[in-house]
Amino acid sequence: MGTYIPHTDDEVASMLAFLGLESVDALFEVVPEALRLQHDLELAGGAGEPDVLARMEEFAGANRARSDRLVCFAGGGAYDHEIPSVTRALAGRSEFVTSYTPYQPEVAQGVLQAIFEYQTMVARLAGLPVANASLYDGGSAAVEAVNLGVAASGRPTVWVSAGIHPHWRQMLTTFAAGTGHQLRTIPLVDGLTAWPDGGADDDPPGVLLVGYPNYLGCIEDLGQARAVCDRTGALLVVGADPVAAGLLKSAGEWGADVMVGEGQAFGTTLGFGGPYLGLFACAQAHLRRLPGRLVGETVDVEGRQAYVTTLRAREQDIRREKATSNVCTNQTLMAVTAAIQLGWLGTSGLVELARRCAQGTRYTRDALLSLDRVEPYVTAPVLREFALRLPVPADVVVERMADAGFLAGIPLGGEFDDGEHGLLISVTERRTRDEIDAYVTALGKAVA
Amino acid sequence: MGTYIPHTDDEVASMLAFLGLESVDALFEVVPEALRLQHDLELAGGAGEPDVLARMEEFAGANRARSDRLVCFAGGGAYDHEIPSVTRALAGRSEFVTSYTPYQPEVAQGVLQAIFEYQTMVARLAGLPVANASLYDGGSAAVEAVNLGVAASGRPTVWVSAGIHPHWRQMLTTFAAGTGHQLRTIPLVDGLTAWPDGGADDDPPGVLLVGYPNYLGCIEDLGQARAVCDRTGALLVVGADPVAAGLLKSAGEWGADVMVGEGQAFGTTLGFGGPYLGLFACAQAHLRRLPGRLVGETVDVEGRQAYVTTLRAREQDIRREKATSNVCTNQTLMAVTAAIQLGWLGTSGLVELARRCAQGTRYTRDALLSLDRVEPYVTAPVLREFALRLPVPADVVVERMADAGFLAGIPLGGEFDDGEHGLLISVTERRTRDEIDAYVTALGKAVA
Amino acid sequence: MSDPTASTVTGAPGGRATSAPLLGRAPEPTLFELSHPGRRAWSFRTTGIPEVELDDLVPDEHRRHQPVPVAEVSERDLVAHFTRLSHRQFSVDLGAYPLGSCTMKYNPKVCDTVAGLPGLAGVHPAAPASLTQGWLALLVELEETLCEITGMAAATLQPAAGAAGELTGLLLMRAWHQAQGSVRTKVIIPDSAHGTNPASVTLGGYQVVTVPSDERGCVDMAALATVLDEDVAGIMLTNPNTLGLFEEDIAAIAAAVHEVGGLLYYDGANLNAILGVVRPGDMGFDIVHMNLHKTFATPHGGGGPGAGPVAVSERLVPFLPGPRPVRAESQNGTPVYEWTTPPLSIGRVHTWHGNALVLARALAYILINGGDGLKKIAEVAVLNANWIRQRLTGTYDVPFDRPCMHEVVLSVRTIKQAHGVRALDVAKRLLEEGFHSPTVYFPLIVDEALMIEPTETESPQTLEALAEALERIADEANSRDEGWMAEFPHGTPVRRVDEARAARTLIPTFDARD
Amino acid sequence: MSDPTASTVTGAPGGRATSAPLLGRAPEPTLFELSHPGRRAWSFRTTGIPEVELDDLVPDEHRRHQPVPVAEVSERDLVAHFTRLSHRQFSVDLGAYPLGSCTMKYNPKVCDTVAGLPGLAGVHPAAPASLTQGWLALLVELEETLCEITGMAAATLQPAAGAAGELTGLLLMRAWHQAQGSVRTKVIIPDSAHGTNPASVTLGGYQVVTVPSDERGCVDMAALATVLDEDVAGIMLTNPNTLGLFEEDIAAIAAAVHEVGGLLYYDGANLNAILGVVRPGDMGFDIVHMNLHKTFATPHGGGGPGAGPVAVSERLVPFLPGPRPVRAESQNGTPVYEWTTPPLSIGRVHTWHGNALVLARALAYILINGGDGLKKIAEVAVLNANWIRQRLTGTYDVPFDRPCMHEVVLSVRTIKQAHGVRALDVAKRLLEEGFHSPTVYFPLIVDEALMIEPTETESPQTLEALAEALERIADEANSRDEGWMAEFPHGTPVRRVDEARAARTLIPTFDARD
Ligand SMILES: Cc1ncc(COP(=O)(O)O)c(C=O)c1O
Ligand SMILES: Cc1ncc(COP(=O)(O)O)c(C=O)c1O
Repeated sequence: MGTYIPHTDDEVASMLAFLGLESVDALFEVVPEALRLQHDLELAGGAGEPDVLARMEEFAGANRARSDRLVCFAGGGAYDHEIPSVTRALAGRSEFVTSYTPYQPEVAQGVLQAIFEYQTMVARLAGLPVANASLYDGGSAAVEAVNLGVAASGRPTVWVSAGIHPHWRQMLTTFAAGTGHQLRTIPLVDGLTAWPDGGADDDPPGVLLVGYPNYLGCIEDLGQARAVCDRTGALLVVGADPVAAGLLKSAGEWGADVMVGEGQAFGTTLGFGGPYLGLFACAQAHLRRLPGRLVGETVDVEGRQAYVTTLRAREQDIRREKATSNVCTNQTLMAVTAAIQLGWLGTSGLVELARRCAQGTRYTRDALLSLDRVEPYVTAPVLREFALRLPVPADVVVERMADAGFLAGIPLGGEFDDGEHGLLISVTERRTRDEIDAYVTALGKAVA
Repeated sequence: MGTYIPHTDDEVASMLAFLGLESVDALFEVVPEALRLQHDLELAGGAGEPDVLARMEEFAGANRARSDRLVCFAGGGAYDHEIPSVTRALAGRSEFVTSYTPYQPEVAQGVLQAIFEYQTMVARLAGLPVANASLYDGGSAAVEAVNLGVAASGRPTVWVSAGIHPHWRQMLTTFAAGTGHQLRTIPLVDGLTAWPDGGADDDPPGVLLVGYPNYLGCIEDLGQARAVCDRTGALLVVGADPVAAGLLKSAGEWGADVMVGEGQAFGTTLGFGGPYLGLFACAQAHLRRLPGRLVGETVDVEGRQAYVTTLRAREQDIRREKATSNVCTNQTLMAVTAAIQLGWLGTSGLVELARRCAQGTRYTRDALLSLDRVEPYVTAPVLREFALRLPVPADVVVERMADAGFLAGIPLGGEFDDGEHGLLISVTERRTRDEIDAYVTALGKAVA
Repeated sequence: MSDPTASTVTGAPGGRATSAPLLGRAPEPTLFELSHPGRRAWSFRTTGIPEVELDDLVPDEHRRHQPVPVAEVSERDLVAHFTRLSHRQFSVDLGAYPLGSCTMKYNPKVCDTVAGLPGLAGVHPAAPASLTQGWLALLVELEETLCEITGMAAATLQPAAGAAGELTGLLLMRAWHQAQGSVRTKVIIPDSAHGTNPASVTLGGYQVVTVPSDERGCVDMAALATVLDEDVAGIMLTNPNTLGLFEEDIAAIAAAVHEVGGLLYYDGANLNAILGVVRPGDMGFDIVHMNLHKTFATPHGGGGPGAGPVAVSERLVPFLPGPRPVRAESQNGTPVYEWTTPPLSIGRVHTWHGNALVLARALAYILINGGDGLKKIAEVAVLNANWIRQRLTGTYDVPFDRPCMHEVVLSVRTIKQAHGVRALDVAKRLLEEGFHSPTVYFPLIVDEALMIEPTETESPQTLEALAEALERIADEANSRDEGWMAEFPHGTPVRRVDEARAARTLIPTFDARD
Repeated sequence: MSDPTASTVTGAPGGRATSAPLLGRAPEPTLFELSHPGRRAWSFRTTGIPEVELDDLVPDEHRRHQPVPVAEVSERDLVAHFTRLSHRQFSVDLGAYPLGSCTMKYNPKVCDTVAGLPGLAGVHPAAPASLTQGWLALLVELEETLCEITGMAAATLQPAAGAAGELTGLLLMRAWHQAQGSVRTKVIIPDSAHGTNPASVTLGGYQVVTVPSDERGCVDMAALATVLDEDVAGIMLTNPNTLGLFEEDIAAIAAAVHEVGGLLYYDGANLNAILGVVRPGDMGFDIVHMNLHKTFATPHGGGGPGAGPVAVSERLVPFLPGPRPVRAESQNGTPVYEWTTPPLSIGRVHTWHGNALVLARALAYILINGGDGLKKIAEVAVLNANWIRQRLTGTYDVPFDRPCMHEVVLSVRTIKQAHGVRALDVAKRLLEEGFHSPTVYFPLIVDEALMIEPTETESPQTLEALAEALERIADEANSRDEGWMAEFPHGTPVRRVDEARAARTLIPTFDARD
């Protein structure tokens, strides 16, 4: 019943006549008969908008972990931050939503300028001079950064902090099957990466990858990582939380060569994990290896300011098998959204956002640690996320807490020592004292 | 905390300096000291968007009769019709939402053309050549129509069918206090207006006002009303349900001079009664008396098609106390919404909409009448709305039905004979058989 | 090449953006031209209801045999059409809109969210109070808030716009006098008043008596004295008035009108100027309408909807329209809300309860700003207008050269006398600069008026740019020849529109095209 | 006149629409230029949390002492800025966008509603399966649907776009060969392939072997035979290929590749052409990626997000990325969904579960169209492209003159040789006609290529207008002098852009401006 095809039967007939064809089937005569599907697709017939919406509402209704039902204390790279009406309204404008990659700059200045502004904001956050127009998500940005680092250093060994998001580490492993990179996981000691000296290593690293803060919420000592890089000639890739960046020194200030990060926090809904936004910024030296699209400023024939995608020769459609990356479609709409959201936050709001997260985190952590048999998972300083060690398996606690109205956090799981009892908890600026107090009480019961 | 003022304190100070003023208070020196408010407004301090939204959600949460909680069988001029995503998206475009009356046509062709299209659609629905750019709501359109009719006929007596929406009749009474119109209510007999012959009346009417269908859902005999008008020289004003118009002859076809109606059904939410849309169309003869704005087509200096508000000399800003109406701000956004929604419905959809309402109505009415002690309120034919006589007071039934998950309808109330036991029920195209069956079962219990 | 398709390819191409100013300025076809028989966009819910023959559903004598020819388009073309139309439309969201008297301030996006809440937008207006406590509570809170802001005792939220509020107010005036047993015939209005005021007076059953403005732009007190008598039902004023000037003698006016038994009506169009600074009630007004779409930033919607609540002093409360929502004696401490109709109510002035979703937007806006924020609004609105006034003094005529409130009326008179350039030309020229035009030729008592209301949401930078543009235009008017200015605007979707032709060869619908 | 304001009135005027093409074509300032110290738009929830000193919260050595300089603007200016930017942007919603290979069809608005449902949009990706049964069910249903459409056994929904799907597919290929104990080094790609294919092959750790196209635009079978050996891991094809032509020898190709132990990879960019007509699985493909943003109308978002699920044949299922959602043995009859990781999984290719909200949109789109509707999509997409092809034959070169599928590649070669007008000129000239340009200079094997993909949502009227515009342009190319065409476009927000300068004097951020 639903359809978006305008053609009436008469029109189809007339167009076929123009082509000298008898039937619609004749359009497919180039398809060998033997290959053609002899039956209809085994799918239901079309349905109207209201029926399909009702169907989708059913799926939606079956999700207990909706942020309008369970108060969210889960983070781990996906955060329940404020998204104001203004961000939703502007990012939803159909000119941004229904256009494609700005191949014709004359009619794409809107998206191009928004990306230019986004690049500027990401570069400033990173403390680095260049940022690209987005990558798929935090993990894919990390993969691209490692690729860049290996190419730039000429060394395939990558030291990956165990404090990097476990999913990012899994992705690195997956893609290393193709690139042949050697990944070495550097363990955490009490929450912070214990980098080997590296000086006398017979397999010196080409890249160091470290989180800031890391997955456990701990604020890593980037100075130490930088020192290892200096000694070994490796590139320093920092996976930074862009919200924490409101209070922390920038990756660039610590001497990072590349900053990557997950940009979901800036105006994108939790959305069960996607579409999100891969942030990528780097030092000038690595510009020609930058993965993905880059927008630059220029002028038109009349000398008016204009924007255009640039350094295109790096990209797959021109350099093909020698391209720095295979990315084509990226996450532009999320980049535009981030530019809008960062514009809404502004200079003071970004600080305030980070500060509020940190305040809530501190308050929650202190309260939880006053509970019986609840202990810190590690003791390194945290900012806006932290892990606890619980007397009951964390996944059991999450189930119990759901009944009390909370998404309690993320069990650390097998990737971490005694991770079954570890729970990663995140407190955003949206959590009120009442919510936190109730959460603490409920958690006290859940672990009892 | 919330504010939309961009000025910083420095900027305010500098602007004051430019004006040679010491303080902001000095701006108000023209306001006599004695009159000035000596204290702050006794209102809470400003709050941020999230807090205010939470507050508004509280109000919203306290409404049990939300269409997402109670299945709606109430109508009476306000209907739970389908509003597709496309209507919401287009009508929500900020160019339509945040502009004002198109005083500068060069930069207002968007709204002007949308109104032109709306006028065309309303005129076609009415079967009359002219429609205005909207009035406040159905009731205010009826008031304006009566004003026009009295002015055109030169006779202040208005025969109002008792089948006209009770609220419209109340409004007519209210405004007659100013205009001095003489209102005479013409009773219904078994659902249809029993027009006096009118021929020998010593106070012949200047206007007849009748519903099509009327408030009880009955399809009035407009031929008879027209005959009275022909005999008496009165104008025929028809209050038409624009959805029913998908299946019924147009007001114009019946010889109406003016058609008015409530346009909420075309894309506007129930919204607790507003903003709605007053439809107004009339015969060519009454053009110069048309209330409100009118858009006409013309050309610009280069001969390009253009639209502009026209026949402005009728309006209050030019004719002042002699204007045909005092309307200035109207309901343009709802008119634009109606144009979009009617575009979505299209020629076939409008018929289909009316047909589906009629099918659901028939099915529901038949099922309800099979219940014990439930009787028709009147027997005249109905199309998409009908009234029942219940053994229990209707307001009690409405309360009981709410507990069962239904907004059961509208009690007829004191304006109608034995109206306490009368319930007006409306079935739109959105009601499914399952919903109706459950409703009938619940009503059976509620009246038992 | 044969072309058997030619016959069916009728109708305008829907997927072509020539009509978008982005890409050219060909007119956008109407939806009727985009229409093609057999296309559709609609879909409805599957209901499972057994079907009855149409003949059985509709009595034959009533049945329409040809469908109403609406238009037949695909969803794709529907979207493209209205999106393109939106690109032919200026709006506050695109740029400054200093349209005097209309208060075209920024409309916060959060209020769109509020108006879309299912618990507000999805409520049927005939549902009983027991099922709509949230809405009643919201309305009562808004009413109380508006009363505090205006200094009045109670309010009706029913009127759908300012003009509807005026007429409601006049009927209140009439009912009150009637209740006093007094029959009065006249209502006084200053010559600077908005057209809705006299139009409403007529509909209220009164005669308009116009009182002139004095050389300071305020009500001429001497002239007022001559028209005040026992036939006067009241006076309608807006303060600041439509010249943007505060009626300093308001206390004396109030005393004089009350003296003869008349009432004072306050046209709230200009309330933005005095929020938290001075209240109509404290000035002596008996009846006050507000334009929520102006003062409280509910969007103007291309010409509406608005909302025009009317607040009254204690003695007029029994006459308010009904039913109205009130907070009732609470049983268990939590308040209960119900509908009541005041004993002497003038009756209903809206089909339901007023433009409810507009009212909800306004409440959200007020809550965000708070009492302190409302005052700041007035301050900055007045500051902005005075800055513009001072800056453009010397460039344009300032008919009443004294501090203004939230708007300033300039005049193009001197320029016109010297060079023939009119207010209209300035307005059209300004469009080309990227600003909406000010209101022109209003108030009627100022020759070649330009009525500029910047509102508080425009920044100093924007004011600077607006002032520069108006200075540039004045320069051009003084240096270029007359015809040059008359050519503007050039870059808009259409250029100057032939208004005379529109009225002469009236084409009010697509079907009236020949 | 003194001007003490001059010092503070810095920054660009935000409330001025000169940047909107509606009203002029001055560039829109950046948000950084609109910024003014001290302005803000943000507000947060009141939490009531007791505050701790910042010094106590952030270790000193980590603490940033200067805030990140983002921008400081009012909400009003933020809205105006991005609304104006949107007016400088072409989009499907404004007009036809026949960008070949990209399938810029109409994106139904209902899918925006779906993506905004709180029960989908508000779900944290790390919540356990027990709390996200709705999402898992949705994903499983989409997977099954995509498998039916492609004729495959199972799919991963993780890849975020087509290129991500390609790389995933190549890693699947690698893992499979490895599991067979075979080490292979090469992947074959036709010379007409999209650039992502070779780029993905490299990242997959393979060498690219290019196979030429024959004179009919299809894989040269003889050439293929010469490169097929035991080093070949597989071949990547899109069918119809990037010339819009169906590879008729696909069965023979499949047999030959399988014969040497290779796998066939299907680049689904052109799936729209064959929906319900022929399935990659039935053609012999082992691995298939889809571009949901193309075939299933999820909006392209100015360059993304997309979604690139990869479906595989039975033998590759154990290698799929994990975790993946599966329907489990139901306990009480109602299905239960859970996450599992296939035994030989290549691992994770997305941080979470793929672009979930894009996946939800695609499912809604598929459900609306239904099985029958999907086939109709292919039919009309192919019909539209062939109509354009036939209509423009003679006007432009048609390098491969035979029936096309959903898109047609024309060439400006003859015109260029005669008059110097290039494909780029045609593209820029077409912008002025209100259409987006076709894809140009791709595929690389066609000189001066214009790759036109009308899609099924454009009406015959729109095709007619597009054809007329392209005819007019060819006429002009043949009759006007070369320079005339090079001047286009005129009416766009900016005119031809200096791309060389952008690369030469790289300004990738506002801070790089000098
Ligand atoms: C001074 C004045 N009074 C009254 C009105 C009428 O208000 P509304 O347009 O809301 O009916 C206006 C509106 O422009 C006005 O400016
Ligand atoms: C033929 C072909 N293959 C692959 C791709 C890559 O897909 P994506 O842009 O989704 O990564 C494209 C996209 O334009 C394409 O046209």
